[in-house]
Amino acid sequence: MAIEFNNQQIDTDSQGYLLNINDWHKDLACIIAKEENIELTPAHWEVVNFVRDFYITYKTSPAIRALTKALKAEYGEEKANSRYLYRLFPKGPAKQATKIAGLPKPARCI
Amino acid sequence: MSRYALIVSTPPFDNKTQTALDFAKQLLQSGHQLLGVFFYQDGVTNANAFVQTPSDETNLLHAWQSFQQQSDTPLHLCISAAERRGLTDSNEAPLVHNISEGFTISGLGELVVLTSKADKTVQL
Amino acid sequence: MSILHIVRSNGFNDDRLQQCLNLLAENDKLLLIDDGVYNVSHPTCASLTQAIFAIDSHCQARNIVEQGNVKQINIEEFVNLSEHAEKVITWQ
Amino acid sequence: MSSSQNSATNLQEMSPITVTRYAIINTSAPFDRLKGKESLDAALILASYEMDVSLFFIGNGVYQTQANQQAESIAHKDYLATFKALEFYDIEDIYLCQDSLTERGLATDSVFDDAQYLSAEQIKALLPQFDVVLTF
Repeated sequence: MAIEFNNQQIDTDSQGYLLNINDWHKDLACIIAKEENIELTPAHWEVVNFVRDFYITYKTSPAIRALTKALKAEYGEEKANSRYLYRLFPKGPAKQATKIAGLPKPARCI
Repeated sequence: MSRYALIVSTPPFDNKTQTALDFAKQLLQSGHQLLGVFFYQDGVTNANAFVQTPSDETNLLHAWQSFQQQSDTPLHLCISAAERRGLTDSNEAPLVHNISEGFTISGLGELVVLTSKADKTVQL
Repeated sequence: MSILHIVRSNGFNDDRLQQCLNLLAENDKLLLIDDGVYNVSHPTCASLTQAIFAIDSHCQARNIVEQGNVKQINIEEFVNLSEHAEKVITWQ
Repeated sequence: MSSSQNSATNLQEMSPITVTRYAIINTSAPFDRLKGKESLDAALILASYEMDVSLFFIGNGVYQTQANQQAESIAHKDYLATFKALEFYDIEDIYLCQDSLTERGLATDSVFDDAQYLSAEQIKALLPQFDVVLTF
């Protein structure tokens, strides 16, 4: 599977996650988000960038509880709850935010 | 009577797995409750339907399956550990569903549930 | 209450036995199963004061004969040991 | 059972389960099959379900704790980088066996900022307080 971007074929897995995190680009994120029926607002970007930075630092995508805890330290209480995150990413922040951030598909059992 | 959780981490071609099965059977014979067996690490390969055992050797897959049928004990499989070892519940080419009947596709969350509910957790 | 420690590998092969012995408390029990039954003649086991058990069928399979300080038990007694232990740690 | 109960939101709806105290004992070097990685996966999930998780590194397990390892140079996923994220999972009790470090000629310079260095005797004394002890 692949996404067409800047006249290039960007490889993805069968569910649309990028195979190489270095292929990621902000404009590519918008294309992936569109496929997910998400219009990226600044609130989305906060989470997407955060998840991507988290992965690059810790080599793992944060589970929701770790994500809310880490977000709390950065952005405060009101943005650090799963209700807020699910409003932004209805199919689950772990699934959708990581996909838009160009990260690998999280392990199925997580 | 105690409630047990059993974690199996060894493959079907390791005799240690027979020990785990013997222990599971004895638990029930001794009147204990086995909440479930959780297959993790190399233990997930016990569910591989494509494993072929010579007919004059113990077939642990069949042994687990008949244990499951007779006792109704859930046999949970950590799907993430399973997928990386060639097991799949997908039929999307080139994959072929090869997780045997009798095993339940689960995640590590099930390990949490089993071990926190059990009075005793045994890793074999 | 005590902890039941299970060792299932040969102490001449890896250090699981040693790790277990390092953390074996005075009232704990040691159970040797699978290749762990070879440890009945391991020098570190000879001097232990704790109760040591080995699964009989696992010994028979390997022609391990009865040793002074090791009691051979069957799987049913293994289950009983686990039930009466506060918890079970397997040094896998 | 521990009385510590976190108010953080649950990942998914699940039947109420009591907080159980887990010790996860790592006894294997970092690239020994997937033991270290799959142990860490289990620890993270237990913590995500608000269980009380303590990590121990003894024997060859202490090799996992050493700083400046470069797993990528042997094309191995650098799962050790995830240790730095444990605080976000509320895994705070991390114990390294000083005897094992000394035996292997390793410094007490680990990837953890606030691991506790204990003798085997001290670790032995801690074990009774856990409900479940898993080894990897």
